[in-house]
Formats: sequence, structure tokens, C-alpha cells
Amino acid sequence: MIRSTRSIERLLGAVIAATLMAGCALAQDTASTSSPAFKLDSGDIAWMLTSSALVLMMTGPGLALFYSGLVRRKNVLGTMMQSFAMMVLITLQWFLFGYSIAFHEGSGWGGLSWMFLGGVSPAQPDPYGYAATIPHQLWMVYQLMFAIITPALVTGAFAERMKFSAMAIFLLAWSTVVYDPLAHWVWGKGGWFRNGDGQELVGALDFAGGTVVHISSGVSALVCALFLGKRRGYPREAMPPHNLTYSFIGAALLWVGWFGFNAGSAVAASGLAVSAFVATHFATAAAALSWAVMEWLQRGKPSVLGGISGAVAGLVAITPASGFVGPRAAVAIGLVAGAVCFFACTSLKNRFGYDDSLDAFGVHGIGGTVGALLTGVFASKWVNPAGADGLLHGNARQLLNQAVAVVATWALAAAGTLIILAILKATIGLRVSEEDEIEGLDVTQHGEVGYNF
Amino acid sequence: MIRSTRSIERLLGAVIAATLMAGCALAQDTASTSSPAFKLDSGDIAWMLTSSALVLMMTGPGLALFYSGLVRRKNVLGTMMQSFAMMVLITLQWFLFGYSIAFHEGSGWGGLSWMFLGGVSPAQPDPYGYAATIPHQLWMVYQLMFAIITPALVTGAFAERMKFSAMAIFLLAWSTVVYDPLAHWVWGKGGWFRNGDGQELVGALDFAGGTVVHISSGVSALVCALFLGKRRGYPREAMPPHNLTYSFIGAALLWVGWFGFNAGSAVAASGLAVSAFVATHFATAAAALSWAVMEWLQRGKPSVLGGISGAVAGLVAITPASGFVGPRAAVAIGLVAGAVCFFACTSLKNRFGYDDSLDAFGVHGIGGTVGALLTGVFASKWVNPAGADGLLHGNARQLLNQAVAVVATWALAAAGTLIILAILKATIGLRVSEEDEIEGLDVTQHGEVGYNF
Amino acid sequence: MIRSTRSIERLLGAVIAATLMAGCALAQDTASTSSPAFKLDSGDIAWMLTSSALVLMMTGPGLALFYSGLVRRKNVLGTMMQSFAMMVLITLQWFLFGYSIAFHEGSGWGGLSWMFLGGVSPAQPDPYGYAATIPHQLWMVYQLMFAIITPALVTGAFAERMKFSAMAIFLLAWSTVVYDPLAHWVWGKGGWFRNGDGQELVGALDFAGGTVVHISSGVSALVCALFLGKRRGYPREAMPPHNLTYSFIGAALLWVGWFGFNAGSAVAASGLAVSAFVATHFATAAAALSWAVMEWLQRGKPSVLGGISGAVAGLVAITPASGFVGPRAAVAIGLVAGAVCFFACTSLKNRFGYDDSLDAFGVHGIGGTVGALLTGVFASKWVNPAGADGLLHGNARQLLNQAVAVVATWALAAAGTLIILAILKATIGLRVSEEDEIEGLDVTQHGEVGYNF
Amino acid sequence: MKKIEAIVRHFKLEEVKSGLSEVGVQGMTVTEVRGFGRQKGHKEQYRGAEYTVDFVPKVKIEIVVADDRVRDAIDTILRTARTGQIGDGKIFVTDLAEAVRIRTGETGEDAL
Amino acid sequence: MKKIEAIVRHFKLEEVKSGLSEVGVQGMTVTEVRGFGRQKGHKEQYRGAEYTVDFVPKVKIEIVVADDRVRDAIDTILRTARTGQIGDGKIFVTDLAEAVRIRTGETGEDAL
Amino acid sequence: MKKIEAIVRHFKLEEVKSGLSEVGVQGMTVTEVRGFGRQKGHKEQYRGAEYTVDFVPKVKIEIVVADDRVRDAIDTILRTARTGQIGDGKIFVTDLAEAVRIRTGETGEDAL
Ligand SMILES: Nc1ncnc2c1ncn2[C@@H]1O[C@H](COP(=O)(O)OP(=O)(O)O)[C@@H](O)[C@H]1O
Ligand SMILES: Nc1ncnc2c1ncn2[C@@H]1O[C@H](COP(=O)(O)OP(=O)(O)O)[C@@H](O)[C@H]1O
Ligand SMILES: Nc1ncnc2c1ncn2[C@@H]1O[C@H](COP(=O)(O)OP(=O)(O)O)[C@@H](O)[C@H]1O
Repeated sequence: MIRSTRSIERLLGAVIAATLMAGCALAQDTASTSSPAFKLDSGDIAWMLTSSALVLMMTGPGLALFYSGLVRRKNVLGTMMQSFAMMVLITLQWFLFGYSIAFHEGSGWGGLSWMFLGGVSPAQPDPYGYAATIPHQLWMVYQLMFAIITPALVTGAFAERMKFSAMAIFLLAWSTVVYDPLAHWVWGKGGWFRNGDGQELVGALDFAGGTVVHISSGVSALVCALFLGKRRGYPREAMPPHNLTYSFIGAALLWVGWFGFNAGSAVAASGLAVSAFVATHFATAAAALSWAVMEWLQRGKPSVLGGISGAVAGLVAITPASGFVGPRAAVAIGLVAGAVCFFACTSLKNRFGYDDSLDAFGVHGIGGTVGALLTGVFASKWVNPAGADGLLHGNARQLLNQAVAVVATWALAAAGTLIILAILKATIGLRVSEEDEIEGLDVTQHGEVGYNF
Repeated sequence: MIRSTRSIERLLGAVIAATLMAGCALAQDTASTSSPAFKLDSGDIAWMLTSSALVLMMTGPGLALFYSGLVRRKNVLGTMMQSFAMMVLITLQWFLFGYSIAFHEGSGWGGLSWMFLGGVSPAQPDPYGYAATIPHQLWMVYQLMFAIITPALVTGAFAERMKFSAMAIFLLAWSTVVYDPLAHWVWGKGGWFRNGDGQELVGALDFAGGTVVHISSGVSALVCALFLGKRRGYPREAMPPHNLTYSFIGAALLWVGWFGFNAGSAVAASGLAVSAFVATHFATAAAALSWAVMEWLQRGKPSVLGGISGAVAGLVAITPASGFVGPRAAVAIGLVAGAVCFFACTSLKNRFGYDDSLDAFGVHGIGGTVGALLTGVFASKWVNPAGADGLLHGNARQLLNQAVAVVATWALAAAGTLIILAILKATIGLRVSEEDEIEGLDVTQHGEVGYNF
Repeated sequence: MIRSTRSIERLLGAVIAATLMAGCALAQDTASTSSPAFKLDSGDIAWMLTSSALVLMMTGPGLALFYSGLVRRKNVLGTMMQSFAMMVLITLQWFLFGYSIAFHEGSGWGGLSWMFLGGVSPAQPDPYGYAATIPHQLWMVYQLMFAIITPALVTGAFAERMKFSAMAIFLLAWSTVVYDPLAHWVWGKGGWFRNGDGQELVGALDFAGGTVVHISSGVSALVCALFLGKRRGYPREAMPPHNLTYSFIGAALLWVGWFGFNAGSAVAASGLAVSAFVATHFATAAAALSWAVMEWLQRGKPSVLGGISGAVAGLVAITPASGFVGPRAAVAIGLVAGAVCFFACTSLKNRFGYDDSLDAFGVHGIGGTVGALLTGVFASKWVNPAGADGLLHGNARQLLNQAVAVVATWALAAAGTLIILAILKATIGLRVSEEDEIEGLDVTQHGEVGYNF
Repeated sequence: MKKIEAIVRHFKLEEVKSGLSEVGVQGMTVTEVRGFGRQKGHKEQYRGAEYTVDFVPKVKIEIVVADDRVRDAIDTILRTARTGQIGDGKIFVTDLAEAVRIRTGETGEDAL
Repeated sequence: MKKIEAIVRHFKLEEVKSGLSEVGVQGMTVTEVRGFGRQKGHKEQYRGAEYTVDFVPKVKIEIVVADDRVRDAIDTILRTARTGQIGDGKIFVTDLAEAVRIRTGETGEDAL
Repeated sequence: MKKIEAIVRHFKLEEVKSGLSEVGVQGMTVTEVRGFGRQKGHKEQYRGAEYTVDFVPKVKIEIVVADDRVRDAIDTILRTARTGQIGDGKIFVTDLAEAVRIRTGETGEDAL
């Protein structure tokens, strides 16, 4: 039916641009009317500005480096471009309607009242108390950085074989039908799992995005890996990382940036932020050790890739728990996550033979699930009175709640991903041609090469 | 007349060092006398310390990577060294007299009262209200980071062919006779274009440096490209970027660091900082999309270099406007800037055939001009009461003011650059020898090579 | 006596993991009891969170890049892994007992009362006034970042030849018997050199770690270089840096991160932090100039490696002084440090012929010593009333105190290092086999290669 | 003895190597090269500049074999390196005057 | 058939390639090499260490041509690769025993 | 004239070069290659994937010398490149039909 995919792709770009133009032209920015009942705190603003910058840095250059180091040389730019495209496209989607869907009041989703960021004040806090001491726009832009990295994480599953145009459309759609609603369910005013409002169906704890960010991206990654199929030649041909030093730099930047992600989720420069910072750091170290020790025992050598993979697994797993546990629980979570993700990325993957190229599922899907469940084990009201107690503090119920949220997330992510992929496959197609796959994404999708040494 | 260039260069280094020594020896640091009428804010200090660090990071490693990835392998270190030299030399020039010229009170320039940073207090705010809630030294060092990156931007025009010594002297002189006075005109107490004092000739809006930083560097870059002439072999020989992955990392770090540049220009962790942060981020994404779409339409493929160039163009264009517009106007500015700079770096450059090697003019000169003018279109007192309304808010006058400031900046930058270059050409010479150009700057200027793979 | 080194190494990993597990299981985290007498400051917290992130960034990716760029290609990952291992292992050591040894009250050391971070509150300041306006955990984690980078600095001395297992055990032990006690002596409540308590033996000034971090690591590095012996082929074979661009990126990130190191050591977003920030920046630029000019005069060309080495030397030397001197003294300290370290890394090293592979001693040992002594010359109560006056301000005594602290640090570092190395040499051995050294650490220690271009 | 130089596609290297091992070739030396021929290159664009890259990455495999193994070796390369698309590469054969194993000093076919 | 190996300066590669194309050479294989000869290298300094790098980067162009094209090819290389400065490089010619096109199995001059 | 190709260990390059210079060889061309032979490669592991890398990095030294210098050159290489361990490499010698110096057009032994 569709005759020329290429022209459609171009058209799409033009349409997006035109829509944005229109939005800008029609709607002049106006500042919100003032309201007396708030008090901005410069320290909190300082920390949240910093955190927003840190979380953007996680995607670019952090994740872009982590991922692009793991692919073959011919796909280095294509892989970076996937992260970069999210920095660009999700930002504009957020501007158009994404933020409204995710964070305006509502039960299943937030509706479209905040389209074009109308009513999102640069001077006053948001109306629902997401963040009481910083301007609404700061909360909005901080959350945007989460919305950017989440689809970027998914790209690890289909690295080295997906068409750029299909990738862009897929992840824009995915962000709209999976991420935004999910963020609403877990964090949005009126959301079904939002803990503490008293209106939620099931109160799940997710401090900084174990379900919303990591399970959603990780599970979708698995679906992508299965749906798109393996890379040509996998696993027969050797496909070693072309530049592990990039993955190292990326992982280190992820570690640093994750302080903005987790400690920033306290939305204030408070004791809670400190606690989340500390939990994050110790869990990361513990998971890196745990993965490396597993490797040492099983394979005879601890590797850099193992160490940094463990660190990322630890960062993932502590994410939902970071604001609810102290350093000891954090170390425990890290130790478990490192070992479990090690098995997921080695034995499990090899057993089932799917080509989750950069282990987005093994690290984020599994790590996120481990973290979300262990949050239900270790959470403590001593650490965060606004949270809940977990199994170890006598509240087995919380573990159940966590499990419910985990299952719901798996379901939404898998279903949403499957549907979008099926539609795209039937229309513009998902994979590059075999020839292009051999030649590489850099030249075929972008007309460039990474290195001219 | 001058017999040995080399010994002169060495002498120069020694003289600078000796002067600094003398300055240090003669003038013991003393803290300023105290004054009761101020109130430091720890949140504002925290944000401005962070912003200062971020803006330094923009030059090194940010810009150094962005630029050095675009040159050929044999010039990678030489290109990095140009950015690094600015971090070193401009810092010392600022210490000696640069800051005084730029920010002490005065009309055309600030004079020399603050030489050796005498009277610049670490404990109290500056006397003119540049920054009311942070110590004077913090304002001084924050502004220094701007003074560093501006000449570093110019280096993109003469990449791969200028002598290191000539480059160093040129940019030290340029900083003194172009940057410092211009910063004074636009931002300095008593400056001719400084908006809001009531003493200015023409009140131009330049929140974070559209004229001072980007037009000045971009226009000077064009003059350099024309004056020095093309690289040997340009455009006949292929000179593809040797490492686009570096340019990507650099661009991502520029994006992140630019939050310090623009949101930091609010000089407080305030709603205005948030607004500038948000405007910056959305304009950047819009410009990246705009450039990439242009490329996709015209060339059939969106490229990584296109995407990141667009992002930088957006960052440049939103710079003067960032504190005066909301997110919608920001998106509009970004869309325009991306497209216009795309044409400047492709059609325009090819039409006129100058060798602005890394498109310093196409991105900073053109992007800065677009941004400065559009600030006069979109600026709104709703967003920033201390600013002014633009054309769209009924004040056509502001657009005129912007145009005047733009013209003045073009004129000063072009004239200053031309004069310095002419003097240097007549004395120590500007370009490396043809042999050295073929062998590369790394080996010939610095006795090193970038990669020993 | 010991039969299988390999199984011992594996055992070790398992034991560490098990201990951590046990610690986590036995000791549930509980929040500290509350106390009314404190007032957290959100601005200070914001800055210290940021500083902690910055200092972690100094090790990874900063130092990892700086060092790994200087080695040969075959050791790039092994070198990165050494920094990364410190991020992991020292974090867990700090959790187990390191922090307690260093910062609990005591004279020679702090004892074990804070093992497993028991009693380290996320909500209240520490009991001794290390940091009055931020939670104790933030101080703890900020100090951890220092404890991480210090042993990582040592690795520069034995690059390209030490077994990974031996390196890990050596530095864990070193951190416990050299770093922790030394940190206690100089900064810990009751420590022998801690200035200002009135209980100290000798009041030495060390704002951010000239003795604790730089002399200790630098001197230990020299001992390592002498004890392990030269790399195979040194100095006959050419061993040029394999990727100076990495060293450049690393140095730039060190510069940026060091603001967290030095200005963060004010433990507040205060005028003192600003003063330290400014001193740091100006000293760095001055030292970079000084080294480059030396090189220009002596060798005919200023190099990138020279410039960045000078910058790092400046950062090192200003570290102890940064909170006690103004910008002029800072420039003077930088100029001296750049020149002295230049001679240490060229003439001195060549004269004595030890293979301090990455000049950890030449830069950190010498630079730290220069800085510690010059602190006793330039320190001024005008800048920091909580400090002391130096020689130039009429207090020759302070220079003597500094000298005593320097000597004590040299002694402790040298003795501690020697003992640990001797024990390890007699048991598991220190160096990789000659074959492994030729093949490189990446493949032999970690089963990976850095680049697959 | 003959020296056989085969210029083949990158991703065929493993297959060729295994094939040759199977027919008893015990050593080979491989070089990264760029080839120019009938196979088209690609275009690259960097802002205003457009380049046509005529050279295609290939690997060159060099093997020295006794005269009676030449046929086998060539056949094996033909079989394992062929895709049937333009750009499969060439095989060039030259006479060898002498071969020496550095380790032992052995010469002639013993050196292989 | 003859194999011509020319070691030339990097920046002359394009010119040589075009020249050879013009005289009908339809394929070639190019390798990055380092040359040692009369042309001087350069010095590098890294802190205390100073290295003299004797090797100069060059490219090696290999072309296999029919015997009657050898003269033309050599002349073309001489013309296009020459700068007149020390270090212009060398041309080495060897006899070829056989050539095969992998795609088709063609041999001899047909394979070129 | 003969062309001598020696495949040797990386870290022996300097020694071989000096040795050859001493016996009057004035030029050489060096290429990075990967060798496959009796010498074992190594294993690499990346998360779930394990690769055996059979190829070992080597350098190929090519020198063209007059016939009467061949013996000397070979002996020098044997002496300087040998460690006695498996993997020391090979020397291959071929006849050269012609040599030309690009700069001057000189041919034959004058071109060397
Ligand atoms: N005359 C030649 N001399 C040397 N190498 C050649 C020659 N012709 C082709 N080659 C090499 O063989 C490769 C494949 O040749 P090409 O003409 O593209 O396809 P095919 O081998 O299918 O005819 C080229 O990339 C080049 O490396
Ligand atoms: N005897 C030789 N054998 C192999 N290659 C050689 C020989 N002599 C020179 N070369 C190659 O030719 C290049 C140029 O040689 P050189 O002596 O520098 O200049 P010229 O070609 O002008 O005489 C060298 O870099 C080297 O690659
Ligand atoms: N038949 C061959 N043809 C071409 N190169 C070979 C051949 N055999 C060995 N080589 C090269 O020689 C190198 C050394 O050979 P190897 O068998 O490992 O050790 P040794 O030289 O000690 O016998 C190999 O890595 C390869 O580059």
C-alpha cells in the first residue's frame, strides 16, 4: 500500500517540524498568574538544576558511550545517534503532549491540558505538590530527562540492525503509549500505583524509576530482541565490543550522573537526597564487586566489562529503593543484583538464544525487577517516613504491592511494544537490509563513518 | 626586521611568567574590608559554583573534543591545545587586567583599577549589583569561564594551519581588544548597550552572550578564515572528520555545560535560572531536529554531525534570549536557527568558498546573529520583568536595538581581528610552513602524536 | 608455602562478598536518634552533593582516562580497571571500617565504632563539627571520594606490570594502614596534626589533602616504582603514550572535578568555597603555563602533555593551600609548582632512573610537598580566619609545622607501602610474568582488549 | 613454493581460515587493506562537504605453500570466500625463491 | 602478468589512483605502511622521554596488470607520485604466476 | 634484486631495523599484520560471549636488496628477530623484476 518509505520518512520529519512551528506560533508564552502559597528554596533549585543536567549527561554522552563502545566499529555513530535522537525527539514530544500525559492529574493518564507546556510555570511550584520548593518548570524538565533516557535504554536490544527512521517512530510511539502512562500510574497525581495519596489502587514504592524506567525499558528491549530477530551472523560470528574504553567512560559517567537521578528524586537538597545518594553509591560498588567476583569464580578473570556491567546493574537495582533504604540494605541489594544480572546476561541469554545485543533486558529488565521487589523487602519508614515499611520491617504486604506493580509494568511494556512493532513492521519495516547491516549503520543510515584514523 | 621568531616566542613566554611572578610578589593578597549591606545566599552560591565548573567543562573537554574530532588525525592534539591554551592564558590575562577592563565601571571600557584582582572580594558581592547574593570573586570567576570559551570558539576557523605561537598571541590580544571591551559594552557597569541602567546608549538584551560570545567569535572567525586563506588542498582533497565520536561527546558535553552558561546567567538559583534552563533545552532540541530534517530532505540522510551541529546552533541562538523567553518561543528560535545555520554551513560556505574549517562562523556568527535578532522579536517582560518586550509583544524598538548591538559587535570584532592579524602577519607570521601543514600540527608544533595504536 | 595463588584470589573475593553479606544481614539500618541542635542548609547540601559527584568523576572517568592514555594500547583497560577497582573496593572498605578508622574520634586512629556506618546519620550533622550544616552521611560520602582517588593515584607508579589481584590487595591494605590513619591525623577529631582543636601536637594546614592525598600517594608511588622495578624494556624501548587525547580529556575532567575537591572542602557553599575555587583555578593555569614555558625554553616546543601535566601539578600544589590563600598567592604557588614538577618528571627521574611510569611521584609527591610547604609561606588569616598565618604574614612557625607534617607523611607512606609490598611479594607475588607483561594486562588479567578497530 | 595472496571480504576471513586449516595450511598472515575495483564504494557527507569513498575495506591473506598444495589452497579460497557478488576479490600467486623459519633457521618447505 | 608495488606519500594516493584509472588500470589494493629510508622522521617528547621516530607513514599501492600495461602503469605512477623531494618512494615489480577472480573463478588476465 | 619479507614479533622491530641498517640496508617498509600459525592466540570474554582469537599481532618487514646482500640480510634478521620461542616468524624471499625510485626515475639497484 505504501509506496515509498523514504518519502514518508522525510514527510514525517517535515510534519513534526511544521507542527512544532504551528504550536509556537499559535501559542505565545505567558507566565502563570501568581499565587502566594509557596516558598521557593534556592538550595533545592540549585540541586535540581544540577540534577537535571546530570541526568541529561547520563544519556549524552553517558549511555551513548556505554552502548556505542559495545557495538562494532561500523555502527558506532548509529548507536550514538539513537541516544541523541531521544534527546531531541522526546524533548519535543514532552513539549507537545508528553509531559501532560504523564503528570497532569488523572487516573490512567493525565490528559492533554498541559500541551505545549501551557500552565507550567517557571516561577511557582506545580499545583499537586510533586515538588513544593522549586518552580513547576524545573520539575517538568527534570522529569523530561527521565523520559529521554528510558527509550534510549531500549535501543540496546536492537543495536546494529534497526532502521533509523523505524527506530525514531517506534520510540516516539513507545514513549507516548508506554512510558508516559506508566510514569503517570506510578508517579502522576491520581495514578493507580502512586503511593501515599490514599487514592491509589495499589501503593507501590518506586523512588526513582525501577518500574517506570528500568523494567519498562528492559522488558520492551526483550520484546524487541525477539521481534526483530538476531543480528546477521549472531552468534556464529565474533562481535566483540569495538571500544571498551568508551563503555568504561560511559559507565563512569552513568555512575556520576545517577546521583542526579536518584538523589535528585528527593526533589530537594535534603537529608533524603543525601540518603539516596549514599544508598546509590554503596549499592553500585557492591554490585560491581558481586558481578566481578562471579566472573572471577566462573571464568577465572574479572573483566572491565564485568565490573562496569555490575555497576550499572547495581545502579538500576537501587533506583526504586534508593529513597527508602540505608547503606546496609543498599549493599545487600547491590550484591544480589550484581550476581543475578550476571546470570541473566550470561547463562540465561545463552540458554534462550535471543540477541539482546547490549543486554538491555539482562541489566535493566532483570535488575529493575530485582530492585523493585527488594524495595518491598528492605524499605523502611525510619529512612523515609513518606515511604512504607517492607517485609523485613514487618510489612509483607508491601512486597506484594511491589510485585503487582512489577507485573503491571511487564504487561504494559510488553503489550505496548509488541503492538507498535507489529504496526511498523507491516508498514515501513523495522530492519535495515542485509547489505546495509553488513556495511553498517553509520554509512547506510547516516552517510558518515566514526573514525578516519 | 625580526630575526629569530623562535627566540621571540620563547622570550614572550618568559616575560609573561616574569610579569606574573612580579605581580604576585609585589601585591600580597588581602581580604577586602567588610561592609554590612549584603546577604549571601548559599543556594545561589552553590548554583554559581556549579555553573562556573560547567562552563569551564564546555571548553575543556567539551569544545576541545567537538573541534578536535572534526580535524584530521595529525592535528588532533594541536586543536585540543588551542582550547587548552585559552584555559591557561585567558585565566592569567583575566588575573592581570582582563577582568578589570571588562567589568570595572566605565563607558567604553572598565580601566585597570582591578588589576591583579585587587579589590575583588571573596566574601562580599560586587559593588555594582552584577550579582547581589554571591561573592564578587564568584562573579569574576564565572565571567572568566565565558572569556575563556569565546576565543576558543574562534580557533575553529583557522584549524589545521596556524602556528601555535601566533595563535596564542593573537587570541590574547583579541581577548584584550575585542572581548573585554565588548563584554563591557554589553554587560559592564556603564557599558553603552547595558540594558536597564538608564545610562546606556542603546539598551540591547543579551542574556548570556549572543553578541559578546557568539557573534564576536563567529565574525572574527570569518575574518580569520579569509585572512589566513584555505588549508593546503582545500577543497580538492578529502578532509573528513577524523573522529566524529569525539565531536559527539564534545557536543553532548556542550549541551550539558550550556545549562551553566545560560541558566547560570541568572546569577542565582531562581525561577529565572529555571526558565533559562528550560528555554535552552527546548531550543536545542528544536534546532537539532530542524538541521537534521533539512539534511534529510536535501541529502536523503540525517547525520550525527548534522544533529549535533544543529544542537550547537540552537544553543548559540537561544543564548541571548534564554532569560527573556518561554519554552514556546525557545522552540521557535531553535527551529529557525537550525535551518539557517544549516544553510550557512553548506550552501553559503560553498558559494563563497572560504575555508572556515570547523564552521565557527556558520554556527556562532550566524547562529548568534539570528539569536540576537530573534531576542528582539520574542522577548517578554512576563518572563523577565528586568528585560524588555520584543516585537511580538508590541515593542518593535527592541528589535532595532538588537540590530544596533549586532552591527556594533560585527564591526568591533571584524576590525579588531583584522588589525591584530595584520600586525602578526607582518611580524612573526601566522601560518605554519607548507611542510609542517602536511606533517600536521601535533608533531611540528608540539612534538607529540595523538594516537599510538 | 602458599600453593595456589589463583584459588586464594578467588577465595578472597568470596570472603569479601560473604563478609559484606553478613554485615548487611546482621545489622539492619536504623536512623539515628534525633537531636535538636542543628540546622541543615539546603544550599550547602546542594553544593556538597555536587562536590561529591565531582570528586567521584575525578577518579572515573577523569584519572582513569588521564592514566590510561599514557600507557601502551595493550594496557589501556588494565589501567582503567585499577581506578575502577578503587571506586568499588574502597567504597566497601569505607563501609566496613575505613570511615570509622579515619573520622571517629581518637588520637592515632578513630577505632571501629562506626563500622558498617552504624551511627552515621542521613539526617543530622556529624557529632564533631566536621560539617555543621549538612547530614553526617554527606560528609562521610564526600570523604569517601577522597579515599577512592588517593590509592588510585598510586597506580601510576606501577602501571603496565602489576598483577590485578596483588594491586587490589595492596591498595586495600594501603588504604587501611596508610590513608585512613593519615586522614585521621590531619583531619580527624583528635588527630595529631589537626589544626585548631587545641589538642593537636602540631597544627598543620591542609585544606583539601596536600599531605593526606598527594604526598601520601606520591611517596608511596615512588616506593612502589623502586620496589617493583622497571617495566621490561624500560627505558630502552619506546613507550610513548598510546592515546594522549584520553590524557587530555582526563586532565580537563580532573580540572573541573577538582573544584569539588578544593571548593568542596569548605564543606559549605560559602565565601570560603568561592575563595578556594578561585585559588584552585588560577594556580592551575599558572602551573600549566609554567611547565609549558619550561618545556618551550628547554626543548623548543610546548606540548599538550606538558600543559596538562603542569595543570595537574598546579591542582596538586594548590590543594593544601586552597582555603588559606588568595588568587595572587595561588598564581605564585602555581608558577613554582609547574616548574619544580617539570624538573622532577624530567631531570630528576632520568638522573635516578626509577620507572615511575606515569609520574605519580613527580607530580603528586613533589607537587604535594611543594604545596604543603608553600601553604606555610602564603597562608593568611585574612583569607581564612580559621586557618593560620604563614611565613609571609609573620608566622615562620607555620612553615615549620608544615614541614613536620610533610616529614611524618613521607615516613608513614614509605614505611606502610614497603611493609605491605614486602609481605605481598613473599606471598602471592606482585608482578605479572614476563610473558604476560609483553602480551599486556588487558588480555592476561582481564581477558579483553580495549579497541577492536 | 608459492606465495598465494588472496584479497577477500572481511566477514569471510574466518571461513577462509578454517577452510585452509582443514586442507592442511598451517600458517597465514593477514593484513587490513583497502581495495579499489568494480565494487562501488559509498558516499559520505560532512556539513557542506561530500566525499565519494572509492576504497572498500578488504583483508589480504598471504599463505606460502609447497607447490603441490597450491591447487588445493586456491580451490579452498574460491569455495569459502565466494558470495557471487561483485567485490569477492582476487587471488594472486607468485613464485617463492626461499623461505626460512626464524626460530630454527630451517629453510624451504620445512620452514612452513 | 606483473605485480607492481608502489610505496608513495599519503597525500598522493588520490592522484595516483586517478592517473592509473585513466590509463585503464581497473583495480588496486592499498595498504597503510611505515617506511624507513633516506627521508628523515621526527622527534617526539613525552615528559622526560625523547623518541626519534624513524618511520614515516606511507601507502603501498599494489596493482596487478598484464605485461603490456606495465610500462604505462609505472610511468603514470612516476608522474603522479613525484614531488621531487626525498621520500617520494619506490616502485617494485615482480612476476606473477597466476591470478584468479574469486567471484567467477576466471584466471589469468581475465581475472583482472 | 630480491625482495625479502620477514614476519617478526612487534617488539623485535627496532632491533631488526638497527641490525639491517648496520649491514647496509638503507630502506625498508613495515606493515602491521596478524599472523596465524603454531603460536597460540588468546581468549576473550565479553559477558556471555567467549572468543578465541587465533591471530597474533606481528609486523611484516619488506626490504629489497641486491642479490649479493640477500645472505647478509637474512642472517641479520635471523640473529636479531630470534627469541627461540614458537612464533618468531618467517622470512620469505622472492625475485624482483624491477625497482624504480620515484623521485629520480632511477631503476635497478640504483633505485634502492
Ligand atoms: N588489478 C588489481 N590489482 C590489485 N588488486 C586488485 C586488482 N583488481 C581488483 N583488485 C582487488 O580486488 C578487490 C575486488 O575487486 P572488484 O573489481 O571490486 O571485484 P571482483 O573481484 O568481483 O572483480 C578490489 O577491492 C581490490 O582490492
Ligand atoms: N630497500 C628498500 N626496500 C623496501 N622499501 C624501501 C627500500 N628503500 C626505501 N623503501 C621505501 O621507500 C620509501 C622512500 O624511501 P626514501 O629513501 O625515504 O626516499 P626516496 O624514495 O626518495 O629515495 C621508504 O619510506 C620505504 O618505505
Ligand atoms: N605458511 C605461511 N604462510 C604465510 N605466513 C605464515 C605461514 N606460516 C606462518 N606464517 C606467519 O609466521 C608467523 C609465525 O608462525 P608460527 O607458526 O606461529 O611460529 P614459527 O614461526 O615459530 O614456526 C605466523 O604468525 C604467521 O604470520
